[in-house]
Amino acid sequence: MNPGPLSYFLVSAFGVGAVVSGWLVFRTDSMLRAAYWLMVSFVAVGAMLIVLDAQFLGLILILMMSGEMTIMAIFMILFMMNPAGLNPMTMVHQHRTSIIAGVGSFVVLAFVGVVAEFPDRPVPAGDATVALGEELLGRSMLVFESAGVALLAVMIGAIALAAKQGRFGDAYDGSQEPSIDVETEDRS
Amino acid sequence: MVWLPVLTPLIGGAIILALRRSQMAARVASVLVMVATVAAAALVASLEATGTWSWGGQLDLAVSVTGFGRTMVVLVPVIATAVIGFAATNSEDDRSIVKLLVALTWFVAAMELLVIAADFLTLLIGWELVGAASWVLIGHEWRDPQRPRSAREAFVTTRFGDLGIYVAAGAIFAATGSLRYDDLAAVSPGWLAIIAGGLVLAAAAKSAQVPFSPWLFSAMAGPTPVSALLHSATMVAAGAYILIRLQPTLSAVGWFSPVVIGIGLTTALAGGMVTLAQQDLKKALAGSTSAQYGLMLIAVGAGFTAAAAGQLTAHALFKSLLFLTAGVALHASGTLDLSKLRLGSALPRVAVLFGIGALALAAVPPLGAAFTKEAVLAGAFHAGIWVGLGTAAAGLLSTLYAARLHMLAYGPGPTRDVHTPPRRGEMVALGGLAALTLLLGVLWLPGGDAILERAAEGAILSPTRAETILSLALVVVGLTAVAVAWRRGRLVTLGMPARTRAFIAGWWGIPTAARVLIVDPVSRLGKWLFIADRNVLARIADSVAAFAEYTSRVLKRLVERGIDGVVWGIGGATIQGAEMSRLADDRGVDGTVEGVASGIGEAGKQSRRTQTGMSYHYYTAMMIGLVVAIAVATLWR
Amino acid sequence: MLTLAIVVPLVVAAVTLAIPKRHEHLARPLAIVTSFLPLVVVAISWARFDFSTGFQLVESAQWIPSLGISYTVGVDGLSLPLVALTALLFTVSMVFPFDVLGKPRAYFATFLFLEAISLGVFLSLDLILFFVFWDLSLVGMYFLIGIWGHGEDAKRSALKFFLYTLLGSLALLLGILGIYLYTDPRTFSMIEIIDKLPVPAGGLAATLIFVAVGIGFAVKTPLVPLHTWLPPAHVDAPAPASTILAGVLLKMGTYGFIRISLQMLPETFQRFALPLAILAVVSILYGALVAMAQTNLKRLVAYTSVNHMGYVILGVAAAGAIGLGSEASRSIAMTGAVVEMVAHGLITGALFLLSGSIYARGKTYELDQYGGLAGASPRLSGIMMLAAFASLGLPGLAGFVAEFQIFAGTLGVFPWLAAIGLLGIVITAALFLRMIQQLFFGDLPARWGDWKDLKRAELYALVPLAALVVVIGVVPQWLIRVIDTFSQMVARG
Amino acid sequence: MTEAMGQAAIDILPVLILAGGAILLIFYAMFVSRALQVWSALGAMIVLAAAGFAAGWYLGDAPDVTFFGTFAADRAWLWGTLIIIVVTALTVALSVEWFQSDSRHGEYYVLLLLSGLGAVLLAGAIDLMELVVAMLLSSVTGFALAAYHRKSRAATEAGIKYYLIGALANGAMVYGVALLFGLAGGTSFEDLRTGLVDADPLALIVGFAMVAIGIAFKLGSVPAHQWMPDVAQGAPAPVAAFLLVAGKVGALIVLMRLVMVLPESGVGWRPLIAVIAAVTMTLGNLAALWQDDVRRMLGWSSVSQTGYGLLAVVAIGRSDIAVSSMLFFLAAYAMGNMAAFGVIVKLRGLTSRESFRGLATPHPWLMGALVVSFLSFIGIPPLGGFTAKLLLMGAVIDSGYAWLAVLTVINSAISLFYYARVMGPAYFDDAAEPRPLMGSLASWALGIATVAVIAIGVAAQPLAAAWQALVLLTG
Amino acid sequence: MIDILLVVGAAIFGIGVYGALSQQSFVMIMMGLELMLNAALLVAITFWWASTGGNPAGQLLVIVILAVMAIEAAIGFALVTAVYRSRKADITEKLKKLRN
Repeated sequence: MNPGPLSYFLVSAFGVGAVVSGWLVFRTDSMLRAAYWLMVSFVAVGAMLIVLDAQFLGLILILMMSGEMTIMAIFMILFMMNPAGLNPMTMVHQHRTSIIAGVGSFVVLAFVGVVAEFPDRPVPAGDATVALGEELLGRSMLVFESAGVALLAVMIGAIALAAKQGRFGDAYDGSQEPSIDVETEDRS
Repeated sequence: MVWLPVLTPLIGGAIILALRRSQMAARVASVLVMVATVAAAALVASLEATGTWSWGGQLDLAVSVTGFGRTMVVLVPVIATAVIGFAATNSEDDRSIVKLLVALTWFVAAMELLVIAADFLTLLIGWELVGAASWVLIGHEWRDPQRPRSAREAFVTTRFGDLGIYVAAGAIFAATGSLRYDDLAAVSPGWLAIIAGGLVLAAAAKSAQVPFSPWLFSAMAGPTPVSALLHSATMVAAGAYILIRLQPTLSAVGWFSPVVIGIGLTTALAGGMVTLAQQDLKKALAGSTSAQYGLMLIAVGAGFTAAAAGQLTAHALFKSLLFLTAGVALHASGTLDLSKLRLGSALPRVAVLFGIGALALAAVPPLGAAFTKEAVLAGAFHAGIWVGLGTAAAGLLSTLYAARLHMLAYGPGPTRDVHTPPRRGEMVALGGLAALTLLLGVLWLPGGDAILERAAEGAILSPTRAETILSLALVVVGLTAVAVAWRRGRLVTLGMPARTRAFIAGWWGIPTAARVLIVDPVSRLGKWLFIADRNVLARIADSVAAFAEYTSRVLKRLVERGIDGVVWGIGGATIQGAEMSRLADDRGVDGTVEGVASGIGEAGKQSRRTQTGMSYHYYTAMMIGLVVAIAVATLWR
Repeated sequence: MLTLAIVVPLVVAAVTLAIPKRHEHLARPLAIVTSFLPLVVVAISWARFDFSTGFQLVESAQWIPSLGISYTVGVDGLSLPLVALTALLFTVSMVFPFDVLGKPRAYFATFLFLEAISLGVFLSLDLILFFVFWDLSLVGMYFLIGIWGHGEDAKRSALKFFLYTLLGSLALLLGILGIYLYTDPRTFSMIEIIDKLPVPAGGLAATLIFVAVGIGFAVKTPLVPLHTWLPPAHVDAPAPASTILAGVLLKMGTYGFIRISLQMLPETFQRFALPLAILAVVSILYGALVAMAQTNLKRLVAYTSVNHMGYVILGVAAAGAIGLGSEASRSIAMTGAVVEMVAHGLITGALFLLSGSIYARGKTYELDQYGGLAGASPRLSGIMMLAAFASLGLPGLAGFVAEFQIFAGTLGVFPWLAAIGLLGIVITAALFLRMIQQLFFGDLPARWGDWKDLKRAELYALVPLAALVVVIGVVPQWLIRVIDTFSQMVARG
Repeated sequence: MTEAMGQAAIDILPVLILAGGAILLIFYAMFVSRALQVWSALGAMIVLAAAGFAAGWYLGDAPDVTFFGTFAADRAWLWGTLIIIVVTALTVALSVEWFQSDSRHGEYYVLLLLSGLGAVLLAGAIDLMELVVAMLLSSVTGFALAAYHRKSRAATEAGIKYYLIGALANGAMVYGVALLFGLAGGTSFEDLRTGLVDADPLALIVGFAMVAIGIAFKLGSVPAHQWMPDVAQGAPAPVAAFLLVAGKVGALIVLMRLVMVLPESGVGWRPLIAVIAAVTMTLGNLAALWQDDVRRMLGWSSVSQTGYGLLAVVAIGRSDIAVSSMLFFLAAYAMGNMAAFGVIVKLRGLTSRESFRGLATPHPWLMGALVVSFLSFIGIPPLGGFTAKLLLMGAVIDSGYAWLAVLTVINSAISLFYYARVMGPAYFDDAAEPRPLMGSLASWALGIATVAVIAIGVAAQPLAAAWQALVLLTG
Repeated sequence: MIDILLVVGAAIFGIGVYGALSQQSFVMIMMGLELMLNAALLVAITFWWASTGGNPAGQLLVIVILAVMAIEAAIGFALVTAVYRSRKADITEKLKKLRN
């Protein structure tokens, strides 16, 4: 399949957008803005997916990430010490090392992407979403189910960790190691 | 049967020990045991018995009573009877007497085993047991810290010689797979040389030849009967005995004869002068023992073992007599200093007995000792004119010191009263020995040569007329010289400067040399090695551990602080260094100090800051790990 | 039957631990009585010993057949004397009175455990079984030294002992694995390996395996310079543990040299015989010289162990040098080495027990603190002198029988080394005589005025050892004949 | 399709039982009163017993590759599953009293079951996506479990640090999976085997290295090992015991399966794993050397144990004892770890080295169990750890990596040092006061684990026979 | 085309790594991690599109990555909340109880 020039343009444009917005995540002053730049990056990637004939997945990604980032924003406003996550802030450490690591990762992976030979077997024309559905309920059933169990597990785990109140009152009540010195405890 | 001469004193010793509650019984028993031993020995000697005792495997203890052994096996208990008899009656109520008697008895057993041994293992057993027994005997008075030390010196010196037997035994075993004397004949020349070397070493050490002679001085720390026994037919005799016994085979080794003669002649001359110069009666006698054994070695080296055997027998008799009488002198006057004794007037009968011994020592005919000495001289001349002349000189020396000793110890003198006159039993023992010494004069009778040759199963050479005249002349010269010196009152000092005399009397400085060259270096080496062991070897292990500890501490910091911390640390140090040099530039020396101080403070802060153990360091480590993994997987395929 | 000797002490050890607190005084009699069982087993084995074959009284059971691991025990001319020695030393060490610091159950249980383990080392005929017992002996000894040792340093010494010997034993394990991987079908059976010699001779692999097991055994033996764990372990260990350590555990190293290095890798051993013999001579002289510089009684005896183990290794090296010297020489060297193992066990065992007696009375091992004890304690002095003389190789005592054979054999194989090694005999003589002199002769210091002679219980432990030392010195036939069956086989190559 | 699906579902019956049981249990925990929450433990036990029974049942006739080539329900997997189930069951037993005070602990058992399920899925995964998902399930539950003591600073800190490392590792792994997918054209291991033969080596190496990071995290090997000491120290003690072991079982098996399909000419995985093993065991040991916190020390020692376990991976395909050595290692290590942490649980979380002084006198049995587990870690025969180390070293020597065996030996000796720093004072110091203890359920758990440690060494034959000819299927 | 996509993916991944390593706030770190996953997602779909003949597994892989994102975000938030409640800390520097 030979992508047309439009595809090239779109992919390049969204690609630049995804990278730039990703970069801005860590360049902005406010956590809230960071969250929105992250969302932009995701949306750009989602758009690239759509260009690459994976419309279904692209849309899912855009929808999901919009939702997630909204939650993240709310979360920050609700919980974090940086009130409303709106105040300007830069909180970084080991900056040099991080830049080296980031650039290094980029260089290595880009090198792999550009230099390495990958098989040339483009996607055949057809409804990719149908193929996905068949895969999902066929060969990769187990993967799908496992992912479902994982989602269940994370729900249980997240609630267990984050809930402040449980059915039995304060969720934090007694959630600690047993006292090593029982007698002291009895006396007190 | 053949074991009787060993078993009798061995079991007898145990009986004496069992009787220790009654001193009297023990004393009597000890003499009886010795008499029984003499009887047993005589019986065995007449039967020429042999026997073996298997130790399993390839080890058999073989014994046989043959050759000179027949004489020796009897001679040892005979002299021991006298000595033990002397010892049993000599001391008053003394609880340790039993121990002494038992040790003496067992000592005889060990010596008898040595004498009847027919293979190197048995020989070695007897040889070492004799040494160990001598340690017990010399160190008898153990409460005095000096005596055990002397005993140790004596034992260690002779044990060094024992190594020779070990080597000889190993060599014959390697060569033939057997340890028997009989198989020596089958040994190849190379191994035989090693065996000969080992035996000569062992014999030289045991018979107190140069350079081992000084141990005899240490042996003087023992009680008198011990010295008497040690220096006559036992212990010292072992060296000469084994050479006499094995000379026929060993002489096949080219260097055997010259080396043995050389050792013997050197010792005879050096020892003679030591004796002459000695101021202490017992030590003088000890020196003369070395010298006399030197004469025997000359005879062995020359090939006339019968002469050596004869000399050994004669010497055993008169030397035990001399030692015991020296003991009487010590008891009587409380000293052995030759310048203070002169007990002739106080103890005339003892003086006569001592005189008999001294005459024998001086080789005055018609005593047996004179006969054997002339045989030795003849043999020496046979070996070479210079050997002969040297031996003659040694003979002159023996005449000189014998006469000197007699004059100084038991010559007429001012001493009238003595603390402890000899007891009757002691006198009997002395008399017996003197009688035997005199009895040996029978050798002068026609056929004396033949008796010796038969007794020793070896050769003897009759002296030529010239040799006889020479030796008699030397005896006369010697006696005259002593008489002159006596007259002039210079017998004690011999007209020599005191230091020279002390040097010679102290065995030509050999003990000092041995201490400086061997004993001290070895013990210092031991100390050094110990220090090295503690401080180096043990530390190596410790330092490996310490290194691991250090690495782990560094790592512990690293893993928690993150690899990043190192980079920071190095970077920080570089910056600090640059900063410091700048400051130094700006503000001179003061600034440098300030810079250092602030640098250290900053470094401390820096390290505190980096010692956080934060999760982002985990991240850094992971990324580095990823890179390294890629590198490894790429490079090492 | 041999299995009984291992299992019963183990079971009784567990039982001992389970004794109720108020009956804990029963632990000692129970342990002592139990320890007689291995002695009986040894006696029966000795009586039934078949001189015409090698391994005998073999008992075998499957253990992990999938990996070629089996439970196999048996004896031959090499192991039977060592088993006997082990059984005897454990009995006397338990009989010997010792302050168990209020933990009699744990103490005697540990001892019985260690006895079973040590017997197992010498009895096992499977490499893994051997290694199992080998390593457990370290554990047992670690706790013995750590809990009942004296001085603050005891823990350190215990750890040092454990660490050092564990490293050695792990090297040994690598070697064992190396041998195992060459067997086909895979097996750890000693009998089969000795029979088939699976490791190809002359290769790098054989060398590496030899070096690995060699390190393991050299640490345990110990050969200079791997001996540094020994002196602190001995000084801080309680007297009965020292006895076991010197008498039994060191023998495991030399036993291993014979059983594994020599018997399983004969060609390689032959190539390395000379270096090994040199190391042995170094150990002989080094141990003797360093012992001479000691002022501490126990340390002195410990270093003489280094010296004596050097004799053993010298004999073993000579025995394994196939092609050098005569068969008779090699055979007698091997016999001597094994007799030395037994003799050293008895003698040094006695010496350590006696140092324990002295320490119990004087609370110090420093020689210059003592003097003139001969008068105050004739029995102590007598046995000590006997042991010392046996140790320095006096004829009529066990040490001589061993050393003579070692040197007589080695002289035919490595004449120069044997001659140099002989110097050790003189040095040990000097140092033991000095020790005797310092302890027993001279004047009794005033503060030892109420010095007591050996008690009856101490005599019960010491007299059998002393008696055996004399018996082996005078009538060693019964021992040498058993060993000789083995020596001749090894010497034949 | 449906029929095949049904058959496949039956093939992984233990998985279904665990998942279904967990779901039932969450309903129970959601609706019963607080007093009845504790019975969740019993429920979990029943589920585990059923799953274990199912796994045991299948041992006779293993279904092998199922679910269209995404899952290998072979014998090795069944054995791995059994080990995980036993570990989980022991953890449940250790947890009952420990979590009693927590107002909500029903969910805890559910998470535990799901975490065990994650490890089980990991052990059988022969598809990269299944690998990712199983890893995720196992990790995500692990994060929650580690931080389960919400009130405890240490536990929450351990949880988030665990999470951060896990998330980064997962990120890298997912990227690596994408790369491998691109190279091979598929995600199943069978695809990898055929597709990677001529693959571009550079991309292959980078892709594998990134996947390996993810697996290394689960294994606790360098460079993603740092969570182990933190979790060991900070997480609730029963959870720490569980987390150090369960993931390792799944990850080690799946790593073995993965490397088996890689072309050895394209990526030097064998030396790479060897280096990782060497660094891991050495680093873990050295870092453990001076720890004064016994739990943290156990965490570091667990790092070094991972290093030993990797030896089996180095030997796979070259030595016929690689698989059995791995299973012996997993079983022995799992039981030793459960015993050691069991002792700590029994001592109510006692962790400072100082507090172990002289404990042997008041608590001989507890210290005895501790010593057994420590000696097993060192590799003293006849304990399980010895058998494992014997086989591991045999396998690497067999594979031409004798230097790794030598390094293992040196490390074992070093490890003695820090174990002795706990054992020594416990026995050699003066008797301490008795400590308050947990109840009898913990005793049972640690007793069983201790006996198992001994049994794996002494009665190794059944296991050795069962594991001797085991092969790992990859599709 | 595939080059562009892979370089973009690499760039996003690199930025993610940078963020994860450099940020102090947990939430910001999580953003970095999400970016890394984002990159993986892009790469996966790239290969699906260009190199695997449209193997539907590629699409599924994207879904799997989406699940990973969601799950990690969820548990991450929960943990941050828990830490914040127990420690009043939301940056890594404040968590240093667990160390040697």
